[in-house]
Amino acid sequence: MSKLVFLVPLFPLLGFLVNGLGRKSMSKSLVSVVGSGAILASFVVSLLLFFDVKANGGAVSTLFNFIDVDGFKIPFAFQVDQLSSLFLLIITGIGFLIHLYSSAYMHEEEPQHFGRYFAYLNLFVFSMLLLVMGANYVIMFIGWEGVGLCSYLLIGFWFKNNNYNYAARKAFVMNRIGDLGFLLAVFWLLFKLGTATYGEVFTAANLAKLSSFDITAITMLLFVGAMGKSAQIPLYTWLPDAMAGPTPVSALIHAATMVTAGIYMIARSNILYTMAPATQTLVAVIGLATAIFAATIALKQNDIKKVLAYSTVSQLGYMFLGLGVGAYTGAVFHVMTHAFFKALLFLGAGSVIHAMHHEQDIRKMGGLKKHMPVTHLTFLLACLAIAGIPPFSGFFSKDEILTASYGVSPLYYYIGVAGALMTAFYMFRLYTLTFLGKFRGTHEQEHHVHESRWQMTVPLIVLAILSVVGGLVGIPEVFAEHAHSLEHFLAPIFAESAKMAEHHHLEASQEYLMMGGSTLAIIIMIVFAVNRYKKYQATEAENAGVSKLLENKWYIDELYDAVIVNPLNALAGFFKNIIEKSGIDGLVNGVGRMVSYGSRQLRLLQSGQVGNYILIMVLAMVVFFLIWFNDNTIVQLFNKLF
Amino acid sequence: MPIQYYIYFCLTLFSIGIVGVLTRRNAIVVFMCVELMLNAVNLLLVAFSKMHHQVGLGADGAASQAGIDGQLFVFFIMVVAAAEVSVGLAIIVMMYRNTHSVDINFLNRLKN
Amino acid sequence: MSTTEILFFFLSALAVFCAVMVLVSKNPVHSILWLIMVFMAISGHYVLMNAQFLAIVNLIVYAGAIMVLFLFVIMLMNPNTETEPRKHIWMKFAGVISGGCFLLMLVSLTRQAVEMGGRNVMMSGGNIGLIKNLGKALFSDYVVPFEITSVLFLSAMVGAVVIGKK
Amino acid sequence: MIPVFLILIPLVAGLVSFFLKEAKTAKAWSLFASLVILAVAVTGIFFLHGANLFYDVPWLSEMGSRFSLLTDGMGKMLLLLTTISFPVIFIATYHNDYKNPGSFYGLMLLAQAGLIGVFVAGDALLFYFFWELALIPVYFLCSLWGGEKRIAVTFKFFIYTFIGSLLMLVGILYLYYQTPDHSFALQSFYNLKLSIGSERFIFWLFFIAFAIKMPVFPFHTWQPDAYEQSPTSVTMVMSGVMVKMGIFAAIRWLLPIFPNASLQFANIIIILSVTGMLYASLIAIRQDDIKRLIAYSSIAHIGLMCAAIFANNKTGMEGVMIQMFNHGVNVIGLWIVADTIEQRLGTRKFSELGGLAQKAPALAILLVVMSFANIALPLTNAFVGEFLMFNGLFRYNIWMAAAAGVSVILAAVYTLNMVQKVLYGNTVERTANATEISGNVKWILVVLVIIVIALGVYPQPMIDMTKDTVHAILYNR
Amino acid sequence: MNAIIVSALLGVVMMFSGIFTKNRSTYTAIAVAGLVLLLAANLLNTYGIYVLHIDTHSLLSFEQFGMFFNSIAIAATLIYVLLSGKAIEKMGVNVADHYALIFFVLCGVSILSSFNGLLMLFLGIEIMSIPLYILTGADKRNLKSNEASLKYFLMGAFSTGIMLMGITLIYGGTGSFTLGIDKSLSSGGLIPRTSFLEIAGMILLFVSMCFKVSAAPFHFWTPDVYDGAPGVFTSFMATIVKAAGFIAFIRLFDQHTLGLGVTWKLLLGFVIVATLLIGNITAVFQQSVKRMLAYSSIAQAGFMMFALYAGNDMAKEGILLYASAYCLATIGIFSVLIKMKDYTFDGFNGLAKTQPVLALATTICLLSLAGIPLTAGFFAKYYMLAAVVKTGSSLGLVVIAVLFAAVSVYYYFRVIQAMYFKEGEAEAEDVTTPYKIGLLLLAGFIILTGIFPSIILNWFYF
Repeated sequence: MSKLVFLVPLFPLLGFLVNGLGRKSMSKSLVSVVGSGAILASFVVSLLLFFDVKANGGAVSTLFNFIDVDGFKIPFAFQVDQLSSLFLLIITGIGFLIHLYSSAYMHEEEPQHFGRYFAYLNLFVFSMLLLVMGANYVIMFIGWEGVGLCSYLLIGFWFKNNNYNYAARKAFVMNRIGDLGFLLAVFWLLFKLGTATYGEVFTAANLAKLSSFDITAITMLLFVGAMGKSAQIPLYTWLPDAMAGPTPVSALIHAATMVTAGIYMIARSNILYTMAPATQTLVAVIGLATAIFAATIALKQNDIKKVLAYSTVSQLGYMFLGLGVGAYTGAVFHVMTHAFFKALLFLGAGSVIHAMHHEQDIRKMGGLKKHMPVTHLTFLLACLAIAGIPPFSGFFSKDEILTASYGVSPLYYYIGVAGALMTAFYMFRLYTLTFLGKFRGTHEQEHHVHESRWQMTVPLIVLAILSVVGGLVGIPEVFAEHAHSLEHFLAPIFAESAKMAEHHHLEASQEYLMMGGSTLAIIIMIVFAVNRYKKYQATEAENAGVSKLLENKWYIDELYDAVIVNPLNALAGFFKNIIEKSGIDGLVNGVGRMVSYGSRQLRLLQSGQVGNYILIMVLAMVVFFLIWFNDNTIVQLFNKLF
Repeated sequence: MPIQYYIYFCLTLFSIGIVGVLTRRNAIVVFMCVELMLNAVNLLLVAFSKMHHQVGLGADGAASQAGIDGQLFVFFIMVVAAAEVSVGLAIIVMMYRNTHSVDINFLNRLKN
Repeated sequence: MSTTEILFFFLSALAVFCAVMVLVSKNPVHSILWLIMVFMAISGHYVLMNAQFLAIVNLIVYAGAIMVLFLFVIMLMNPNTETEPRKHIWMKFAGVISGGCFLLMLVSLTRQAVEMGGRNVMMSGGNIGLIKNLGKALFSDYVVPFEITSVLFLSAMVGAVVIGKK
Repeated sequence: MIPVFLILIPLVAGLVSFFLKEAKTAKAWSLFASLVILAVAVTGIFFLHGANLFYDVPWLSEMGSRFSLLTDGMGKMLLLLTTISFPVIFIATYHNDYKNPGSFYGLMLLAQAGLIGVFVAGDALLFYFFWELALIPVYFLCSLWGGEKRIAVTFKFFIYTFIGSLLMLVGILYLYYQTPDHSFALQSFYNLKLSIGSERFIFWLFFIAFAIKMPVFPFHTWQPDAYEQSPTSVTMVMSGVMVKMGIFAAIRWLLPIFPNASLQFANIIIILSVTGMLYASLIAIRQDDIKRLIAYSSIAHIGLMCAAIFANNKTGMEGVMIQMFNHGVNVIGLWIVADTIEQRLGTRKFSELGGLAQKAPALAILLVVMSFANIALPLTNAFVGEFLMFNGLFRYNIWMAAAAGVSVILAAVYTLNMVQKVLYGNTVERTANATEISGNVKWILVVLVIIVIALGVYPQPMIDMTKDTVHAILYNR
Repeated sequence: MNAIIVSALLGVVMMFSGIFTKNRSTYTAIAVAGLVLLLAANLLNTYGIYVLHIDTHSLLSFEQFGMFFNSIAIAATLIYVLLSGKAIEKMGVNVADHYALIFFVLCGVSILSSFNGLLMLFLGIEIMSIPLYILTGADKRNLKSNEASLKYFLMGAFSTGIMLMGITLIYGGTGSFTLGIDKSLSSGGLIPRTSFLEIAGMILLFVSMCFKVSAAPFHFWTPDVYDGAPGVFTSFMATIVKAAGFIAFIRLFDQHTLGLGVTWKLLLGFVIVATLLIGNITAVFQQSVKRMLAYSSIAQAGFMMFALYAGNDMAKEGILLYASAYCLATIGIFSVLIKMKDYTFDGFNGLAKTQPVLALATTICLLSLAGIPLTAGFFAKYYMLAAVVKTGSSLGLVVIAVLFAAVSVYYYFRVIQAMYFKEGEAEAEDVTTPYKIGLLLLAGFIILTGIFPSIILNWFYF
């Protein structure tokens, strides 16, 4: 079976090449067929692999030696095990749906840009696959930066608009900052162990070689990488700006797959983290903080995609909370469910935007329920899922994380729940403003609003189904023994950590209580939100105070500019204009100027007067005699000097 | 007569010549001072030759020719001096023809 | 104090005095005359040291020919028209000072020359100064340089001609 | 025998080219010659072994210098770089017109001869000869065909380099007299056992020469001006191949001869290099001129190489080896783009450019790939080199590695800034009616891109090629 | 010996040739023939064949070194006459006499290359100098020329006085006029410091030699004289004469540099640094190429002093190589310079357009002077530096020297820049094809020597 592995990334790569090179000649339909077909093909292969893994465990298949120096050896190898196969499914599956969706969504583009779009998208899937399939950190890093590249290209897809380009650059650079951490961690591993292959790093023998400081440092650095990729505090600001890209892209890259790479990476190296409690605490705290912080911002955003973006950041925070408290399964579980419903939300938003002719401000929407029923229904389901209403998928995954975090510290739990409440609030604020109430847009908009084509609705429906039933793979133990099939599936990956981490099981009664309580609170919050915004008018008072602060995202971007960007620019200018020109180059030229000045002075010695010449000669002779008499002292002087 | 006397005396003459070269501006006088230096040298040479001659006499009898080379050298110096004078005066005269002056301070077309 | 010594000191004093006069006298003609006096004194020294040949040659060549040549040149460009204008005083000063330093250096150096201690100049004895011996030596050992000086004179002659020609 | 051919062919071809008056013939001739050289080099490197790659005849026997050429792994790779880059340059600039082209191409070929000589010289005096021989033609090229400030700038560059090489000459002489058998041979230099004192002194004589050539901060100020002023094809030679002379020399003529000194001063030099990286990257952020930007970015890259050399471990050294080649390819690619833009639009300022991606998509794609190669994105060749070099630097000192890593982030900033300003956004009046790039440029860039990707995906051959050298340098002390 | 006799006779011949013919190019022809003859005679001498046997009473000693230098000097003169014969003919009315004087100078040179003892040194220097005073003033109508010759003469006479005083003191100290084979030195040990007179004498002698080879701070006559003298004769003075001065210098002091120990090195080092400094730095700002070359000749002298400083066999070889390289290059440049209308740097602007051959040859000569590899000049400098490094000490001095060499590049390349990179209409008069060919041959030889210096050196080893 493992000889099929290389096919998985191969198909998207081929799709990329075909679409990229033939983008001028091929028709749109052909392009979309190729693009989506490639992903579909690798989805099929992934399915085969998945069942293969389910049946008889993971396997590593090496293609060739990527780098082989005598410091270390890095094979270009793929590792397909429970974790990666699960991600394969998510990536290719959702990827396919989004490709399908895009073929309709992007239909207005000129052929060659259409082709370019699909090429990028395929390339992204390819890199993402490298990321999750790589059998060592270097291959993962290749995919890691590859997805960064694609996100850069796709955010800046409409490159005529310079703001989009800036957003793209911001995303790439911020990712780069994280990547540096990742890279240093890899160097550290290579330095200490001489290998970066999971199979070798995670052996007890090698782990024993690492001092606890090493492990803490490595995990910290890896986590820095994760911050960049998965948009955690302080490196999260690029994600909201990344919404400049086409909506399907946001759905695929900035919701479902790429941003979860950080979670994947930490889950992949879970053992290291379990061995580094300090880092775990950090991860948990950062995650939680991000979750709350992003949620607060999301409360007051008016751009439909921005809301979703911040909610993504917040949900990612939950996942890191899960990782931090050692609920690796929960984190991965949440990745999966979140992929379903967040992709669904974005696609829904996309279909709305598409219908509204690229109007993204929810204050100008409303009452779309009757115009586009499918979108509305699926969107509602997704909202329920993310809000965490049982038995939708979000409930199970989020609950699992929160429960685990309660085990570590109740404080985590309460803050987490608070975040969940906010989630429920802003999601239903969004839902209400968009679909309920009466239409607040212009007339021709209202006239044109229509349900989208099948290529767009089918993915919506599929995803809706998934986000409704997706949670059932992870039913908590309290409901039924061994019901948590995901946990059993992933058990081999986290076995080691599970051994190390101590398990604190809650009383079933208390767990029921927590579930019930949180659910109740959420429902109340939903009702409140719906009522609050049902009667919303475009003419509402300007925000003030805290809400203004929230609307402006706590002014974090401005803060970064003031603290980091501008000083750096100033420094660069100082170097360029002062140090370089006057300082170093000035010094170099100064030598030359000194020479010519000396020349101008020395030639005055040549006065043209024979008398002076002879005078100098005589004096020189006198000096010679002096030298001759005092030779010893002079020699000693020289010896002192040199 | 101790040799030091001659040494100091000739060195004095020599230095006077140098001082003359340095202080006078008339090319001819400067040249004369050079001649003065040469004469000081001649005298010193003769003195030395006589000095060495005495040593020679002490060493190998009355037939000794020691120190004679010194006097011959003086002879050659005179010869050379004569030649130099002829050329030098010719040059000075030529100079005088073109610029009606022999003042060396006016020799400053070439400088720097 | 023997006569030689008296003569020595007298001639030396005379020579130095005249040499100084050469420097200080404004008129070039006077300088020449003073210079002739110096040469006379030096010839006297030669006689003292029994270097007869050189004494005579010195008189004939220097005091006679060369100085006359100078004299002619001076006459040729009658110096009365241009009385030598002042040279910068500091230039004179510097000249004297540096010349003095030079003298000082050489003297102090020869004072350290201990091997000169007690060496005497043979006065009025020895025969190397006589024309006979000098002639022998000149045409036996020193014939090559003697011939070579002819080249010197040739070049000097040619030079004088080249320069002198209108 | 092969090295002799490699030196002789360009030499003769160059001399012939001086007599070619017609532009067409000169171009064709030099292109043909360079292709022949490439062919010879490839044959020599890949198909011939042993004695064919060495050559040794008495030359200045009374001075103990021999005309001895040798080719080790590093030499092979740099030969490959040199011989590839020249045809590439000739093709890419095929449509540029120079006044009296015969001399231009002649000097180019002479420069190539000198460069090749430097890379194969196995005798210190010979090495010095070629070192200068490579410099002189470049001096004339820049001063004759350069920009308006060319004379002063090039002269600065020349004097700067000349001082360095003279100091090196003194060092060479000193070593020569230290050798028991009074010979300039590389091997007898390697066998030297110097007193630490003299090592300390002579080390700097050599290092300054190489540092100026590389150039390492703070000896770099000649470089941006020179790159900006000289004709782009010459700039390609300078930054693509010539700067490698410094690195190459530091590896072959510095480390093995002064092992103790190079260990002792490693910290100073690495600090210098890393400072230079950050410094150059920051300045590059503020540049508005494509050429100057590339110049500064290449200073940053060279700084990393220099640091990795002195990190004194095989990983870093391996990285330097392959990065020498990769940097050559990438920077030449960037220069080609810069040149086409300048030729077509008559400006190099970002502020006057924009929106080229709409007008010249091919150019856009190629430039983007080259830029990402420049910032060492994985699966491009530069990644492998920098990965190894950072690794080596990390082994030397983690903080240095981290600091150097910051410059990678900055690299992303300025490179993407360039890409965005040049390609994206809306067209401005200069670029309003720009057209797609001409075929020769396009295809040569495609070739380069293929090299970039190929070496990025499968760098192992390069690593194997230079393994032996690394071992020899680091362990035969 | 042959050289001395033949050159003297040839001088006489040239004198009288002035009577029989008035055709100027005939003089050149005769001179060339004479030089060939002279060269042949000298080569015969080197192989031990004499025209007539004369017992010099060990006043002259004909060592291979000196003979070989003679050949170089004569050959250089030959090249010089061939290249700038035309210019010599143009100079003044009495061309024959000028040639005669040149031959007399050669006679002096060959005495200096074989003197043994201070008497012959003195005579040689005078024989060499007196004709030069005349040649300097050869351009009688030109005030600069007059001034130059008067200055040269006065200072020359003064330095003669200094030298004689030195000789006298040495004689007083040692009782002999032979310096080279001094009893106190034959042991190779230090000079007994008791003989202060000799030391004083040697310092004065050293000073006067420094004057002759124009080493700072006794160089002051050089720029003025070289600038004022007619270009043709400047090139003769700056090359052959100066080289001869160095040969004399080295033959005079070579054993002594070992004997006199550290103080000697101190003095020499002082002089060398001063010379390099003044020569190079002052040349930078000059506007006239001729004057620049004068200063550059001072700078080159600074390099040649290294031969004295090192004082080993390598230095002797080196000085020969240096002399030939320096003479060739300078003669070439001057032969171009005296054809130019305008001696300033701007006068060379755009020469590469109007006279590519001249420009090329000049460039090669300049590169050789600057000591760029692949030219003879490189090995010249190389040998000097190597000789010093060989002594194992004073590496710092060498570093200083190379730094100044870099400075020298600055002013040499100004000419190249003017010729190639600047726009202008440089004019050169009567550039004939044979002249061009000769120039190219010269340049070619310089390059050849730069690649295989053994061409010259192997002669030395016969």
